[in-house]
Amino acid sequence: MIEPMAWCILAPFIGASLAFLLPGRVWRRPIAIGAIGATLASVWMLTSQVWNSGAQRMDLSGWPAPLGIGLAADGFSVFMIVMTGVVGSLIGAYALWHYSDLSDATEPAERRLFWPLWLILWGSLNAIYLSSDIFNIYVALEVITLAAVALITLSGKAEALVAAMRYLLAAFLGSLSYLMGVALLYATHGALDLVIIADQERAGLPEVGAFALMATGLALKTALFPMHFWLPPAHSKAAAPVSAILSALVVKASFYVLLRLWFGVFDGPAMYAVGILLGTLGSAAIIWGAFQALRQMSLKLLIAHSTVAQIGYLFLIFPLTARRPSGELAAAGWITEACTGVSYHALSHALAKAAMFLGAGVVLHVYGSDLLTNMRGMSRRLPITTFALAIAGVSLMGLPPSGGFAAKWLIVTAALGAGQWWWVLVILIGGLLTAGYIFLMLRWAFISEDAPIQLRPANMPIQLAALALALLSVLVGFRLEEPFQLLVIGDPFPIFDLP
Amino acid sequence: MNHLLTLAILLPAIGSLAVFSRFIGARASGVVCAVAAAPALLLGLFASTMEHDVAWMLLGATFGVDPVSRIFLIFTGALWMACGLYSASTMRSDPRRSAYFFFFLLSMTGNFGLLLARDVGAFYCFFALMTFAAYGLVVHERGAGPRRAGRVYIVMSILGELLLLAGLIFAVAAGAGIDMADFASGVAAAPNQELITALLFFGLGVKAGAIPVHVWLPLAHPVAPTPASAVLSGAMIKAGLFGWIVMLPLGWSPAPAIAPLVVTLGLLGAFGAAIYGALQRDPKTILAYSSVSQMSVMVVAIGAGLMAPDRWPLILGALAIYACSHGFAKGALFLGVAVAKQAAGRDMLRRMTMMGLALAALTIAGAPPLGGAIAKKSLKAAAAGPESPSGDALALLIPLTAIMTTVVLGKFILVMAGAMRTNEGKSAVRLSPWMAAPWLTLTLGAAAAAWLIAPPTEPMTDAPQPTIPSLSAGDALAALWPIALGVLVLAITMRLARSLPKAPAAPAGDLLSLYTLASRATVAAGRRTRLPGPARWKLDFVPLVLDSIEQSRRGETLTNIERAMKTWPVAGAVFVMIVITLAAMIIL
Amino acid sequence: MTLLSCGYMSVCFGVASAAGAATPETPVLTSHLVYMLTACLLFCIGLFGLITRGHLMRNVMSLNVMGGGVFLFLVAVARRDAGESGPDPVPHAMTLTGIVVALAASAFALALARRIHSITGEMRLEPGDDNS
Amino acid sequence: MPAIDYTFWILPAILATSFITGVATFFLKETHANLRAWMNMLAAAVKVALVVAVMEGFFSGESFEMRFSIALGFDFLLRIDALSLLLTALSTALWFLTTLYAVGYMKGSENLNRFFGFFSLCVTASVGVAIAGNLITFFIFYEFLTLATYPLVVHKGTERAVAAGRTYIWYTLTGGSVLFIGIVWLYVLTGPVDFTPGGVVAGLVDDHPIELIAIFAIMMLGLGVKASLVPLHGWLPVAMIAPAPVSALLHAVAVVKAGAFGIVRVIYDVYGIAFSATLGVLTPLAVVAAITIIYGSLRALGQDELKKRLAYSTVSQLSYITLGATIPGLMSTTGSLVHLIHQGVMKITLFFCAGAIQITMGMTRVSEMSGLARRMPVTCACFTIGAFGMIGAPPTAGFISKWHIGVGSAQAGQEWVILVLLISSALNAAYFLPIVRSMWFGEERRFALEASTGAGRREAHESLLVPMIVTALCSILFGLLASWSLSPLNMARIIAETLYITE
Amino acid sequence: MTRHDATLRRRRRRALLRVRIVVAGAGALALALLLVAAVLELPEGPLGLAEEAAAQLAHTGVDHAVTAVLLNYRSYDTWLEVGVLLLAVMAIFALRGGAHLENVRPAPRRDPLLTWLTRLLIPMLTLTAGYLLWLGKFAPGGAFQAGVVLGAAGAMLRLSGTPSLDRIGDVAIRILLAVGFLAFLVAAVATRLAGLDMLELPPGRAGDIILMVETLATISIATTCAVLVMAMPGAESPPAIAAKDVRKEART
Repeated sequence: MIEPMAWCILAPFIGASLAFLLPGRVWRRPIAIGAIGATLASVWMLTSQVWNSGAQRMDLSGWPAPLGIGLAADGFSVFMIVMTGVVGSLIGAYALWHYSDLSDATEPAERRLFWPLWLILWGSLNAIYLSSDIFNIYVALEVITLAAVALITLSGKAEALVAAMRYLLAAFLGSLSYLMGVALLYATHGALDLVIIADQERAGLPEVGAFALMATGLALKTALFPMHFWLPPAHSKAAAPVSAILSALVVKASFYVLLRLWFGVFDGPAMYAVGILLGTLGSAAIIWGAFQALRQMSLKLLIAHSTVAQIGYLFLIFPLTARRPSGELAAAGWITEACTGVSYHALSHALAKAAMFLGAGVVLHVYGSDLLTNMRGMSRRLPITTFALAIAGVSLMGLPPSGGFAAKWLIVTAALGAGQWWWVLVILIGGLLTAGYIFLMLRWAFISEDAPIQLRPANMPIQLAALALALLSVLVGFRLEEPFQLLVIGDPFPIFDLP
Repeated sequence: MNHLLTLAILLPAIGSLAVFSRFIGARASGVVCAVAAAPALLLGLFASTMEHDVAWMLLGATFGVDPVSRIFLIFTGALWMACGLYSASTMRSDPRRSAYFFFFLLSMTGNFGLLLARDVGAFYCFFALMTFAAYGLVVHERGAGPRRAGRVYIVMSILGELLLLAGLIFAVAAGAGIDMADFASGVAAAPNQELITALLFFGLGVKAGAIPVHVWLPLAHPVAPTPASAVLSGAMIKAGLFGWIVMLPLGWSPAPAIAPLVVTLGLLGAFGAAIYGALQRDPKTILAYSSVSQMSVMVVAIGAGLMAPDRWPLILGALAIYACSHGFAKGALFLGVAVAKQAAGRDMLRRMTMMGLALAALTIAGAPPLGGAIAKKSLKAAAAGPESPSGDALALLIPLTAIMTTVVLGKFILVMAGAMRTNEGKSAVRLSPWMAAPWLTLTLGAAAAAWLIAPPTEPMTDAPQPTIPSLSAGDALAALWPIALGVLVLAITMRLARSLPKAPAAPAGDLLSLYTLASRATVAAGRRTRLPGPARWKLDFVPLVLDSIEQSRRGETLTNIERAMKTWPVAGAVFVMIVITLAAMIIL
Repeated sequence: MTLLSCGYMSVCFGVASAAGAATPETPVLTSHLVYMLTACLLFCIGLFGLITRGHLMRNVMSLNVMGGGVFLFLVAVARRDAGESGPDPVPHAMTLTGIVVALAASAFALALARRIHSITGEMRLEPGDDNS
Repeated sequence: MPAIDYTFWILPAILATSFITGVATFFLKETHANLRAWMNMLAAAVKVALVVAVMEGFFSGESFEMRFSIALGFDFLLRIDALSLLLTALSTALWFLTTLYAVGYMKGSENLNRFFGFFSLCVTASVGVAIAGNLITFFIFYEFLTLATYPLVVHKGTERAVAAGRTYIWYTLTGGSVLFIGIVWLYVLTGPVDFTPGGVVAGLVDDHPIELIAIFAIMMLGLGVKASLVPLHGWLPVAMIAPAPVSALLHAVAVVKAGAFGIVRVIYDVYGIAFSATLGVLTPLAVVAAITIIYGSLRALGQDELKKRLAYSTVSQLSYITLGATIPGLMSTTGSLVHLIHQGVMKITLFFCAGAIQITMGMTRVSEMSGLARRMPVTCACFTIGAFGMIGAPPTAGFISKWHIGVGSAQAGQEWVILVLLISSALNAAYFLPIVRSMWFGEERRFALEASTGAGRREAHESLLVPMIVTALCSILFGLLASWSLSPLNMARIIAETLYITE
Repeated sequence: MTRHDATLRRRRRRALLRVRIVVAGAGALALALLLVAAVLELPEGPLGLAEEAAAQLAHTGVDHAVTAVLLNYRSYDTWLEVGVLLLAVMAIFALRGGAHLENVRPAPRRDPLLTWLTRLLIPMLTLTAGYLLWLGKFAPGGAFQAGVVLGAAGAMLRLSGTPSLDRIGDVAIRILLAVGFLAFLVAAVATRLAGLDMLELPPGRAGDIILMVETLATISIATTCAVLVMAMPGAESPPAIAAKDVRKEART
């Protein structure tokens, strides 16, 4: 029978190679739509398979774990794959127009290379979420980095190249330190498979070294606060669909790997102090990112800085699931809330951020520049885009009825349950500052324009793509029952059963 | 009979709405004014005690008539009818007559409503309606005087209403029932009876013109058009009295401690107002002060009733009669002033009006053959009876008030005579029979009232019941000497006044100057002390916070740090630092 | 460079002697230990080179030095776990893959650096970085 | 059983009517003025019909509930109980009137689609607030209300409007997030909490009262912003920059009511009046409410702008509800609940008049309004009725609620409340009567807008007049016919009884 | 900006630089110490997968363990690795704005020594590449080594100016580049459709499949290396030069 796990990786790769081999204009649309369709189908098959028969595992090239590479799909990884699939396909729909011939925003070269790069990126994202081999994760991370940097350079502008270079160097540094960690782990455990390493008892200093290197490398690739320097220019200078892909999806991949290592390999919850450090860095990110976003004058930079802020929320999972030095879990009864809250935040942030970047793309296309001041009276000229930006803003702010609200609700419940009330303060201040810069943006949209300037027409499909994403980020907040059950299949966060 | 009851209230109400919506012309509204009072008068004359429950209205309203309110209905109805008739004719030339008729009818609704109301809610509702509508009458003639009078009137009456509301709230909270029947007993039984009685007394006192809170009366009555001031002085003041009778715990065992205070206030008012009235020059102000003094006499009666609960039915009967006769007389006098103005030209008419005025004045003063004497006698007998606590003191003081009344009214007659002779206030409108008739009826009514109307008897209580009025020779004599003495005193003072240099005219509202000074001082003090905290502090601190964030936008510190972090060496160093700290955290 | 190499030699011997002199069960200076230590030092020297200067070419080269360090470490591990059929093939495969990946990344980095140089005329990212 | 379980679907249907119309209006063309007007009117009528159906269903003993579980911890619950019926009826009826008013008022101004769209969304939110069955659903609609009102506040699009919008957003969002923390903390402490008359917290947890007091304080802070308690009221006068129908329905009725309604819900249905009394949290709240009443009236004295004066009077009037709610006793609770309705009706009349005067005469300042009655007698009459209602003169509805709060507080032995009521009535008179006096008795001045036309009557457009007259009549009839079986007072009494029976 | 400020700024910058070097040095040193300590604590003795790899070697159809690991046990890694190479080329195309190599700089004037040397070396290089490819089965060698050697040949052709890849047109270049990645892709899809685990080579014909895949990989690696050298931006693309002059006077 068709093994959906494999096809989740194969479908995008097939699409990529076809797109690379047949760069002609006539072929581009069918290949793109075909690839997106196939990938979505395989993602759907994988989800139903995992939903019905629990976590899956497949040994590649026939060899069992220690020698061969295993693909494992449990609730959390399927959740991330579904997120990537949904957001990716909608960004793809936007890109279909953005990189098509009717838009004059892109040259022919860009249009030819976008699809191969994006589909390989998509395939390797799925590969990361499925792989349970730390070296394989390294290679997949490298593929993602190169594809992402190549996508940034597509737009060809000078500052995009500089941003891409900075991102490449940072990511290269991160990968190398991750590889050093892998080497150390292999040296201590003699195996590369997550499950095998997890079963072996924890070694001493080498494991510490490995953890320090791998965690910092991945945090650098996830742009945690002090190491976020590369994200704002990279995400704001790239083209709209590319920055949406980067902010919504690529950043989450390295966070996913960090989570896998934290719970699986390094028994993270035992390291209470490290958990608190990561949580503090996350809170600093929330406040710093929001403050920076408040001070930006251009829309895409504002949204990029908001990404830096929102990533801070993700890192709150570490202190919440940590075990106090006295051994018992900090948030004894609330672990499910903490984990599901953070993963839900990842999902709703992906949807909302993608919607905002696509909206910013429409604004850039219609107004010619994304300076906030010349977005005057946008609510009259581009009602749907303003609506999409507003709803996405609502989800980012965590106001009901949105996905962001559900995530914020869960994280705050866990924080209060764990007695670590200071995270609640941070979330409160963060939420308000987010509201600050969202309404800073909306403020200009509502001011009636003084001189009616002549604008390029904005055709409907791209606005609808942004709107669809924004609506999804709100609708996701209405029904959490099923996603919760999906998330806990295969016990991805193995701290539940601990005493 | 029920329809008459509803008609008594609804007719004036619908009339006022019709006038407001210009549904009927000016002439028709005049007729409506005259007719509107009829049902109430008929009710007064013929209705027997009855009760009509209107459950859905306000707090569960009930309307009805009982012996006391019958008497009030009679003279109030008569007064409203007369004044309505009178104003229908005189007001025809007035440019803003529809406004006048509107407020006239609205006040009439209020007045009849509160007389017929048998529950506290309805009473208070119509009381407020009458108060606010009367404002329209007071300020009818535009100009500085009426504006000031209006402002004082509205401020005082609002304070009065608030005190009344507080009293009612405390009473109902303390268990007194909504409807009148068991309201007074509830108040009597209430623990904070003192507070409630005081609140009710002063709340209604504002309307009734009791001493400390009467200052609006001498200001408002003169400036209002004459028929309006006639009604104001005759009927509306009595509403306050009616309120007292119905609400205060009169006739219930524990006598409230403030009873002596009420009596002293009454006496003070009776003498003070009379003296102050004598010093005035404007006839209507003099009449206003005479009303204040007469009302103070009634306050004395109320005080006595509070002090001697068991004698209350006796006092009640006398009080009703006294109020009735005073109502008629005061209405007649006020109309008389206007009639005198109109009749200034022809001496035959002049003589007739002077005669009428004298007759009305004598009724109030209590001259023997007229109704006033009976009223005064019964009042003296009831209030100052042998076994009442301060009976003997009262026995002496009440005749004294009679003297003072004669002095004031004498001064009024003299001033009117003077005015008639010099005919300086001659009004353009010719005296038509339509104007003279109401005045005449009122004067006769004043004289005959005491005789005709049987005092209300309390069927239930076994306390001594008021007897049918009879005037023996001894009584007549007892009534005459105070009048004589009063005339003597007046003559002496007039001669003295001619020799002394012109005494400066005492300002109309005597205590008012005190109050305005006090209020202005508090407001100034309030402003000077710069009300601490919220009032001064604009309290919208949020925009300040916002602006500070806004300014920080221009502040360079944040952007410098961000740019510094972007440089490669710093970023690299940060990376290494974090690796080291993570490792150190685990090892240590 | 000479200063660097003799400094390095002294460090090796210091460590070896420390290892030797230390408590008996610490590993005696076997050959693969030397390579591992060198690999670690290489890694740190590359890191040091990377984070002190902002010149793009210098950064790419330091990254390759770091990469070299890691690959040396892997080969040393393979050496340590060598069975009778020769060294452990998995680290070797990992090294090979790592080298190819490093090649691709460096090629792209160099192309990007040249493009930036051709556009901006400088070989650095931020005016703030000194590109000595 | 009918095919669809109508008790389940009627509540979302009520929400849906205005929600769908709102969204549909967005997609209309700007020029379809009458289509848009008719659509909104129709939706309002349908909603009124549905509410009436629910009302008579409720009185005949049916229970309406729609439960939909969002996540393991909390579910989205719409439920009709007596208390929610009160506010739903108010919001729906007043929306119907205000839509009619808005159609007349906004004729000719631009981007009306956006205006009417968000207008219906706001009503959805305010009805949602009313029929929310538990704290979380209440919070969802509470925040949705903030978002839906922002575009209306900044509707004019001028710099000042947007600045006002910013202040409005900062106040309400801060309040919202503080309330959020309170709700979550309560959820962590007591598990999912539904509104049950007589309060649910008492039974669940009695070992850490300090936390419960802290939660109560936080919630009051959050709700206080919308209920404009003193330090948090700054946004209300600022939001007066919005067009008149907005300030009428929203800032006088829907938004502020959400805050007051929230406070009533928390006190009665979450904590329970008895438990809160034992916790001792009620008196400080009562003191704050009293200070707001006095402070609001004091500030209103100094305002020359009519709408600002009305705004400050809303600030003070609203705290009657809070004051009444904090006093344990059947009468005071009835008073506070019935004031919820009365204040809404009276205040909306005043705002309608203010809007009509602004549109017809171009006058916004009180000093300009002398002698207005001759030109706009009907508007001035309605304004006078409203003003007397505010003062609490008897025939109007204001008197009834003041009476009940007064008697209730006297029964509960808190005499100082009556003093506060009196002072505030005096202050109300001090800032309303001069306006009424200058309208009716002031001498006529040349009017700004209509320089040309002569002295004749120049009444506002009838679509402005009809709603104004209806609400003015209501504010009188609610007072006059207070003891009638279907009057709001009676409904409030029934609710109060349910709240006290379970104690 | 007066000279004084300039010198001041330069002195300050040098001071800042010195601080940074010290900090970086300390950080790197600490990391070194950490790593050294970690290495010293590494467990001793054979730990890895040497034995299992050797034991299963028979089934992989290849004799040399490393090639077995690379192309059988962990062929998925190698596939992604070839994908990385393909990505690098795509990135370069993205940088140059298009895959066509036509506007590569025209061949320099013919240099007799160079032409002679190329004529001699090219055949030898291809021969060694072939040998290395075949050697992979028994000894260290295989696709990557062969590919690089062949790539060097391509580079040499490029440097010596003799036309090579830039003549064969865009589509051909794309196919040559992608053939390695496609090989693995086809293998994966085939094994999937055949019901085996992805990339599971049937023991019987594993050897030939590996050889075939290796040859295709070599071709694509060689082309990638050659194209990387040829298509390096900045070498020729005229628009870039114009931008540089603009930059120059902006700076002076």
